[in-house]
Amino acid sequence: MVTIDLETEAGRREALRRMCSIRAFDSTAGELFADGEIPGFVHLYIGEEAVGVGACAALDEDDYISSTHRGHGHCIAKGLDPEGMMAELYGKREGYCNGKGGSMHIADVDSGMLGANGIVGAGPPLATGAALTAQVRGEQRVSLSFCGDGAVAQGQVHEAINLAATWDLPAIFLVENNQFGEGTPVEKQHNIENLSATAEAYGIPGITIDGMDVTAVYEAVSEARERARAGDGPTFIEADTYRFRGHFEGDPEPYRDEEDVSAWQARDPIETFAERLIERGELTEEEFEAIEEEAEREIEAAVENAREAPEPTPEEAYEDMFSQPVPEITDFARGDVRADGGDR
Amino acid sequence: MVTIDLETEAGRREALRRMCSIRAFDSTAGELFADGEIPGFVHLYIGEEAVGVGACAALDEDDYISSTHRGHGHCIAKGLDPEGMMAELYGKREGYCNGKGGSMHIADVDSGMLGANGIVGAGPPLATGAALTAQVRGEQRVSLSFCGDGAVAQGQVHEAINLAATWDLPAIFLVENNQFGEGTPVEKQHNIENLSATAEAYGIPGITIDGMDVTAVYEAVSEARERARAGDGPTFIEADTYRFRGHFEGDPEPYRDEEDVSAWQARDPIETFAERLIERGELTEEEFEAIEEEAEREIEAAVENAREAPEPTPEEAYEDMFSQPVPEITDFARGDVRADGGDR
Amino acid sequence: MSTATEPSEGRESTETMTIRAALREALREEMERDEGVFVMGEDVGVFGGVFDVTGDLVDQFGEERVRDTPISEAGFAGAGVGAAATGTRPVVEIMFSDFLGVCMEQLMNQAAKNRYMFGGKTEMPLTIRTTEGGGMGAASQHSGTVHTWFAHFPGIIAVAPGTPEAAKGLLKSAIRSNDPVMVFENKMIYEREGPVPTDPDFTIPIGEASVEREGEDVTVVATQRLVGESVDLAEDLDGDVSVEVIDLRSLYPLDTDTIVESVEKTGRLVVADESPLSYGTHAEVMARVNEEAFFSLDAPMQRVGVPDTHIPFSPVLEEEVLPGSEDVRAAIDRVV
Amino acid sequence: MSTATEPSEGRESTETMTIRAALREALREEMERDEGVFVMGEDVGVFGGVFDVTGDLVDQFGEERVRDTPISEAGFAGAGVGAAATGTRPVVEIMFSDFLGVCMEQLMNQAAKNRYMFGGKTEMPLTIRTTEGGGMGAASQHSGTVHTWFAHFPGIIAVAPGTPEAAKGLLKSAIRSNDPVMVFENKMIYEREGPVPTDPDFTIPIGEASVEREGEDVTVVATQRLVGESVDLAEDLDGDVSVEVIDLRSLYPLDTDTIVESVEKTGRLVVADESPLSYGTHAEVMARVNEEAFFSLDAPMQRVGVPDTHIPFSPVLEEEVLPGSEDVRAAIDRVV
Ligand SMILES: Cc1ncc(C[n+]2csc(CCOP(=O)(O)OP(=O)(O)O)c2C)c(N)n1
Ligand SMILES: Cc1ncc(C[n+]2csc(CCOP(=O)(O)OP(=O)(O)O)c2C)c(N)n1
Ligand SMILES: [Mg+2]
Ligand SMILES: [Mg+2]
Repeated sequence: MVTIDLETEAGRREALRRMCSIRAFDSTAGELFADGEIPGFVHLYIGEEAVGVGACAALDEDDYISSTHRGHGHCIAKGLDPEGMMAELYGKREGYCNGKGGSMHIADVDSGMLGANGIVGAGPPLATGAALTAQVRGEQRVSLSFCGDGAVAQGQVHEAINLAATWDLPAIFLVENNQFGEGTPVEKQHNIENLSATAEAYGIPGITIDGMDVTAVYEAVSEARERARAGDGPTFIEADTYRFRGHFEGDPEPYRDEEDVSAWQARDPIETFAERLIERGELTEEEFEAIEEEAEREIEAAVENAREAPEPTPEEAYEDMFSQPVPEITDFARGDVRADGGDR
Repeated sequence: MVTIDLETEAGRREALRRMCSIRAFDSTAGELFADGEIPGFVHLYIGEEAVGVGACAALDEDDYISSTHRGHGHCIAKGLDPEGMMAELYGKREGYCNGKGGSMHIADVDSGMLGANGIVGAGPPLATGAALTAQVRGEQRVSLSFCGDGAVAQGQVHEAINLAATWDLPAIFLVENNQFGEGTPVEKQHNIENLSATAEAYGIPGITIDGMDVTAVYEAVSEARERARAGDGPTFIEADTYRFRGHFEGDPEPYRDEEDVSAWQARDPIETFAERLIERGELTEEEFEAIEEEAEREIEAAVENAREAPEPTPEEAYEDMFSQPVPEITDFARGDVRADGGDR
Repeated sequence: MSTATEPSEGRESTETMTIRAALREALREEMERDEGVFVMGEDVGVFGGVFDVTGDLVDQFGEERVRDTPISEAGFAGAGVGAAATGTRPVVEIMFSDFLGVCMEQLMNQAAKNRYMFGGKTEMPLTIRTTEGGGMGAASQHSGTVHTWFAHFPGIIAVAPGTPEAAKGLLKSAIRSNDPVMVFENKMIYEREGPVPTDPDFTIPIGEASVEREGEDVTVVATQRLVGESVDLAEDLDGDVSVEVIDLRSLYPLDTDTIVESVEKTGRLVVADESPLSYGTHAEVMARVNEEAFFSLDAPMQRVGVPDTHIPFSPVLEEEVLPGSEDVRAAIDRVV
Repeated sequence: MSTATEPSEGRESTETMTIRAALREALREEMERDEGVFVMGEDVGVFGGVFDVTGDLVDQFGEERVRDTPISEAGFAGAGVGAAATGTRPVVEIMFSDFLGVCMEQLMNQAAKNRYMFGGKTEMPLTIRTTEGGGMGAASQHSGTVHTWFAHFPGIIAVAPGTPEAAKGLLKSAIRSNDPVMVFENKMIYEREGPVPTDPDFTIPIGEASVEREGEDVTVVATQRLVGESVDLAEDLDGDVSVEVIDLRSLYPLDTDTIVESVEKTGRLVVADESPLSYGTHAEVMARVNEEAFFSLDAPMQRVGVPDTHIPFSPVLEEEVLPGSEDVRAAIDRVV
């Protein structure tokens, strides 16, 4: 059972809603970061919403995803609650990670979200492991890993694909080719036109799709999921997309031209999808606006909540290292550093 | 200028001679290991001689190679002296590594041999680095890395190929597909028929050749070398071959049948090449025997020399860590561990 | 710190076995006990593992649960992390500890950090077994002792047994633990024999050192191979010097109390561990004693380890750099 | 240990600059001096490096010598090893030290071991620069301090400057060295200013600590960020307690003599370093003092570091675990 059935009108509207929710979340996160309300690094998903939403729509709630440093979109697409996410960005105890993770580490394994990841390329082995659990346990789940075009240069991504292909694991490798790895264009990172050619090294299907089209993503992932569930192994999907914002907030972007950005912005995945629904008569302009406004309100409420949520207490820093108490950390947590050399 | 020109009669004879030299070296090493004369691990190249010799014949003396744990053949093919190699296997000071390296670490950077390597998959990045030196320095050298079929599952091999492909480095990736990585057959390590399909992920030429045929290897590497020198980047070559012996000496080989071994042994790269030369009238049976005997004599002499060569002194263990003296090690070398707590 | 299960007593009946057999029985019992436990690594199946630890397990549990992997330590250690996070208990074998560099990222950034980064909401019941140590002429890339890295790195439990009993009890605790545990096996002592409790519920709590031999004059804290050598040495010295030998067993958490108690009695400490000396495991043991038993010390603490070199190939050279009984003895002589 | 070039005096004329500028000038001067020196890493070119250390170097030296890499730390660190072995002097930037796990194998098994394994016949003039430390809310995978691993691992030279002068002088020595040198830059102090000799031949010998401030009552051995904080603290405490502050500068080799000499004078030691405490850099400094100045110690040695956790994201939590001036002060209070 898929999470959002894009074959239905209600499903398409829900997909639009989720994309708007991501857009609102990340636009707001960008502003809050600029205002100094959010510490650390923030990598925004604006422009790439169709990939996350199209992919997660095609998955069952029980399926797993692994994510990247640019993970907000994947989280919302997988059904995580923006309130808990925003609280996490604020480093609050109510956040998904009790404030310990921040933007780059939001996770909710119970919702099938194995974690954003600060290490480029680290997600695919994790997702492969979740697919391995499914195989070892005889469960009917699939596991999808998101990664960037830049990550395809990482050896561990290749190792993961090879394992999944050799063991016929129920895995899907979805590459979000947003044309850059930080400031380096994809052509300077790879020697191939389409990254989907990577699949050939592993004897699995590889396709390149329009990542600005939520339906195209949904269809490709649906097919891959069927294949995975049938025991036919993994699929490699390259979704062509673009990040409308800098690599991280504050990025001076010396590496690209305004025109390129505008050209891709003209293909905004939310606008174009909404237009299509409007053309088909499934949606009115007003309804679209209402969806957008609702998304913004939802995020504003999440911000209000996050602002007011209590900070963790300093002692909480010593929690969550291990499943069981460890004397070293227990001593530190008690402020119990004696180092007095014992009895004389 | 190639090292051995297989287009000439003299060159073909020299190639045969080198293959015989490798065979003699490794047969002897196997026996010495069984007799307990050589410590550590020994991985023999018997059956794969055509790959190393065909490849190094096509290289200039100035070109670089990186090798593997199964490196004796690559060394002899690259022109290293069996005497120094055998002394190294005995752990003697006269060995290529002063006895510090042993079978798995023979190196001679001055001869373009960047080192055998105990880490599966570590060689290709090193060879890529040597190719980078050539590019940065504007030198006309190429750099070839040998690695096994098993190594193709290692991420760093993929990273190296990607770098070389993206930067058009003068590199050649030569995979010796001897059908097994230790006890695991290639089919259980990969999902592709021909490992040369790996090249497609990097937009470079990839071919599979008969690794039992020294001429085929020579030709493929020659072409790859031309391409590299022309600035057209790397080539991926898969040479199909077989190791006639166990993975390491002492391997009980529970993973393969005697018949499979025999079938491949029937294609012995030395026998078949010698037969071809005899058929062509370039060589007589007697001459072939003489070459084999000479090779054996050479290796016997190397063994004699190695046996008699002096052992390193224990203090030599403290040499060669750094280019400059480091107080910590100097103290240990002097046996100067006081730890007396200083003055009272 | 205690493991998921409380330390069982059940030491009534024991059987003499090697460390190799003890490890294999630990794996077998835990696989029988919990279907979620599975083993993966290079040639752990039909081949039985290069040091024959997994042995015949594949016959009993099949190729899915005793799984041969491609040569991709980062990939399969990472898959172990992902599998552990989603409801299984993988036991990953990294053939030689020198290869841990290949999968270091997955260990340091994923296995070790996930629980904390995720606010304690992820379990990580992952066991990594690997072999350490010199002594077989395997040269620098197959002889290293790197456990100090993992003892140091937060978020990882590290154990290093010196006896068959510890090997079995700790590996079982590792598998039952919901944290990532690294088990460092010294490759030279797989054949070492000793009594091992037969009760399948026998485990050894992680974080407890063991006084292997009592003594009055000097405390030798040893690990792995050097535990046996130190106990033998202590016997030899008996009458001359009374040596207390402690098997550290767990590197992290470290059982400071047992060590401090011993040093309070003896006033002298020697730490014997096969790590390179600078910044090695020894230094931490010494630091703890400094902090908690400084005023009991009668002499500077001593350490025995590898003299900051790699392990060379030649037997003459290897013998020179590997710490052994004589080095422990020299260290004892320096303080008594 | 001295570097390829003898330590120049040339400190007559100095210029005030930040650590960032000092590092960039070191790179610029060495690239001007030797055509074989080149820089590679992720976004070191047009982007100028995430911490803007390489800055505009690409304009001066071009894209071949200031080379952007694909995101493949193992691949390009390995290429650095291969390039260094064949006649160039690569300076490889690993953006965050947490990513060192990705290329650990190439560092531990190739860069660190090649010379020794090959009987001393290979040069390895490889420099690896990386950033360490918490303080910017970058969370657990971008805030680690891992230099103890490399200080411990044989075959690697490890330096960690605390001042602009040390940053420039050590990076230059690193580049000129024929051994693999890792340069650990703390990311919070790039803006720290100080005087730096302008002479392009100025270098700082690897293996020498520096007494940054003299004192009589207690020795604080500090690294990186904590050097500045300790010096400031020493000023604050002036009149009250007389604190000697030593910038360790080189982790390996370690300048035991300078530390021992200081402790012989003060009788008290505090080690302040941002590594996690257990098995951290601190323990080695303490072990050396125990070995060579045990009888000068008037009190147990103290250490200040991260309390065995990862670096959490929330500023409240991060502040709690990061060692700082107050922790150094508390440690001093415990012993004087
Ligand atoms: C192993 C590793 N190397 C480098 C980085 C620094 N870094 C963070 S994001 C990024 C670019 C990633 O590019 P891509 O995979 O295309 O993802 P995108 O940012 O475009 O979504 C880099 C280099 C990292 N986090 N991890
Ligand atoms: C990183 C790493 N993992 C595992 C090993 C153990 N090992 C040594 S050789 C080998 C098999 C290599 O297979 P292949 O690359 O096909 O080379 P072959 O031995 O067949 O020549 C393995 C697994 C190793 N040396 N390094
Ligand atoms: Mg990208
Ligand atoms: Mg093979």
